[in-house]
This record gives sequence, C-alpha cells and structure tokens, in this order.
Amino acid sequence: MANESQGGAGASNAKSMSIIVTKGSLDWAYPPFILATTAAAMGVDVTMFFTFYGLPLLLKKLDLQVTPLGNPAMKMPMMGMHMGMPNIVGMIPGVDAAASRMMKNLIKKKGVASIEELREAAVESDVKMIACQMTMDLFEYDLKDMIGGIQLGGAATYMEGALKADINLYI
Amino acid sequence: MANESQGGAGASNAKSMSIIVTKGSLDWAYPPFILATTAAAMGVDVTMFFTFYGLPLLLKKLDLQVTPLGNPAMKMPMMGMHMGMPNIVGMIPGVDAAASRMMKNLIKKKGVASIEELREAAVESDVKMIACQMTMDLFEYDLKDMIGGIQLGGAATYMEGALKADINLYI
Amino acid sequence: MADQTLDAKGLNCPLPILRAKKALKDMATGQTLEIIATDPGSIPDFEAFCRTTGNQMLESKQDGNLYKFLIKRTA
Amino acid sequence: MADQTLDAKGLNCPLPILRAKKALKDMATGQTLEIIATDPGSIPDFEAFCRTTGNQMLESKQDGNLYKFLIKRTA
Repeated sequence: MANESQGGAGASNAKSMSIIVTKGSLDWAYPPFILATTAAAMGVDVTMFFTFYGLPLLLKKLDLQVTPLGNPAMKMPMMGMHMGMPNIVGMIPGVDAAASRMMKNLIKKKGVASIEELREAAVESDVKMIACQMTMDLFEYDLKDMIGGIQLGGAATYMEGALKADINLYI
Repeated sequence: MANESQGGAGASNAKSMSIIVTKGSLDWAYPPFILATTAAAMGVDVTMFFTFYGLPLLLKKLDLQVTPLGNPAMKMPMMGMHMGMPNIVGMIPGVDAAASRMMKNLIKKKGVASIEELREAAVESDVKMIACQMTMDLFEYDLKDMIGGIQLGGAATYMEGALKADINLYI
Repeated sequence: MADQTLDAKGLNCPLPILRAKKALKDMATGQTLEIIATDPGSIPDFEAFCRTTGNQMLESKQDGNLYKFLIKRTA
Repeated sequence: MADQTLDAKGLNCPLPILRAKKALKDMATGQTLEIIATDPGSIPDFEAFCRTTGNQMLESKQDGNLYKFLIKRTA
C-alpha cells in the first residue's frame, strides 16, 4: 500500500522512479511530466533529473516549440485528415512557430494539460526535481531564472537514486 | 558495499547497469559516457551497447558534430544571452560545423571533459563496450578502425546482460 | 450519495487521475468520491490507479458518453 | 593532514568524482583523501558517492568559492 502523503525523500517503503529529462521541446516535454505526475498520484517517489536541452524546462518562463523529432514529415490533423509537411518546410523561419501554435490550439481544444500545469502538479506532489549543475555551467543558466523548490546535482546524485529505483527512464 | 576493484564481468555482487547507445552526435554522446563512467566509479558493473548512429563513437578517430535534436532552434549562450538559430540555418553547409566549434569551445572553457577523455575513463574502469555486429555490417564499419578492448555482439548478448541489470537505459 | 463529486468532463490524461488524487487526499478514510469523465481511457486508468494505491473501486459504469466511477478512500 | 590531496578546481561533472575514485583506488584502507573543487554540484555528488560506495565523508565544507571534502577510504 502506498503512503498517501510522503514526498520524494526516499525514506519510505514506496516504489520509486527516476526520469532523466534531456529534451526541451513542446512535444517532448509531455512524456516526462505526464509520467512523473501520474506516478506521484499513485504513491510513487519520483525524481526528475533535468539535463542538456531538458534543463530549460525548469525556467520560470517557458517558451516551448514543437520539433519534427520522431514525427516524419510532421503529420498533424488538418482539414479532417492527417497532413504531412516535408520537414524542410519546418526549417523555414516562422513555420516552426506556426506548427507550435497549431499544437497549442489542439492541446487546449482536447482538454490536454499545459506543460506549466503539469509542472505545477509535479511540484505540488513533491516530485524531486534536480537541475544538472554541469548543464547550468555549460549553457550559462542561472538558478534565479528557475522555478523554486529545485535542487542542484550531478551524475553521482542521479546514480544513487537510480540504483534504488524500480523504474529508470531516459527521455 | 561496492567492491572497489572489480571489472564489468558481472560475476560479482555489484549492482549493474546497461546502456544502449544509439546517437552519435557531440551533444548526445555525453549522457551515456558521463553515466557509464560515474556508475563505474561508484562500483557499478556497466555494459554499453553501441548500435545504429552510436556505433561510430567507438571509432579511434572521433569527429563529432552537434545536432538540433531535442534542442528547439538550437539555443546556445551567445553574447550574454540565449540566442536561437532557426534550424534552417543549421542546414546550411558549414553552420553545423560552426555550432560544433562553439560547443567545443564552451566545453573546454567550462572544465567539461571531452568525449575522448570520458571514453578513455570508461575503458580504464572496465566498462564493457559491445559493438553491434549488425550495425557494423549495415554501415560498413571495420573493427580495425575502432578502439581496442571492445567486444562484438548482438541483441541476445544485450538481453542477457539487461535481464540481470539493476538499471537499463536506452539513449 | 457519494461524499464528493469530481467533474472531470472534457479533461484528458493524466488530468482526471491527478484531480482525483488531489480530491482523495483531502478526504477521510472510508469516504467516497464520484468521478464523471468523458475520456474512455479513464476506465482502465482508474482501475489501475485503484489497484496500485489500494483504494477501492466500488462502481465503474458507462452512461452514454459519460464514464462514472465511485471510489472509496481506503489507502 | 590528509594522506593525499586532489586538486579538482575548474573541473566539471563527472571529472571530480572520476579523479577521486582513481586516487582512492591507489590508497590503502584507512587513508584519507582531501579534494578541493569549484563545482557546486560536487557537494551532493560526493555525498552520494560516499553513501553508495561505503567510503566515509569525514568533512565537507565551503570556503569562499572552494568546496573541500575529506574522504576516508573504508570500502
């Protein structure tokens, strides 16, 4: 039986999960936050480790864009069918932004949570969020631009948690 | 308690980790090598399985480039702020190379290890490195162009290790 | 009949689960929560949620386009 | 005072850990290693390293921009 109120501290008998978050686009921000919040709701201790291009997901002000990654020809529902734009079109300035607006409209219309909403739910349910110190240095990010309640750490901090976890994902 | 001196042979009581390495760009080569070397330093038996675009990371001579994968608009710190280049710019010949040079300069300036250095640390700490035979054939790579101390194997070799491992990552 | 009702109509995964968990947290053990959802995925999801958390699914039924669940807080 | 000192100034993750492990490997059980680092992430990292490997953290302190650790090889 899971304990309803414990946090991500790991001192409990709860199951635990770690997620390495490496991608920072609008689409690829969903899987880690959906899994983390759902797991937390099910009594699982969750740790998210934000590194490389995933680190900016901790910035107070998010400005996320879609990418064609894993979506050949960027298929989207349009005019009653699934239309594909050749990826080269996505490379034209302004088209990425248009695709991002389209995705954001779909998200709202379909009752899908925003990333901001899921991130807030993660904070509220005591998901432990670790910002990769090396990425902070490498890409010159400042802790004061990031949301509160996060911790700093590196690979050894991640490994200690992952060695004890029941599920370890790399996204 | 971890055993300080064991190798990746797996006959010990040590915890173990497997990593499938599928990406061969300068940025995406970091996570597997950082995790593998840190885990090995913490007494974990580590196996890395290099397949698809990750296989060239075993070549003696590395010539790695950055990619916009997972990094919308390729945001990089420039002139005191985070500038994004539209991805189209990355498609212009020479620009990827410029972004790669920029990344390599940042890496050196920030005291971040080079991939060569981390790979050497992985070899020294007995991380088991397996080159995917199918990928060798498919992309016509030759074992003589690769670093020493690696083994050849396929999916069944990976599976045997992963079934016994405490952490299994796909990168 | 239920001690509390959660309107999760129009919400998509994982929001019905997150809202239900939030409601259950503030309820006393033994109290019941009714959830009304439109997401067909909520059927297997609420069953999995109950099995994993140890809360009890008293009722799960479909009523036209609506999915109704009655969960008793036991965990 | 320490049996050996490792200068990890200017090094970023995971290099301080890798160098420390290399130094510890060549030391006898019971000997102490002092590490001087500038990476703020080295504080939680060396603590995690010690807890996981069973080596003992005798001291962890900040001195301006420097982080100083004293680790006893016990594993």
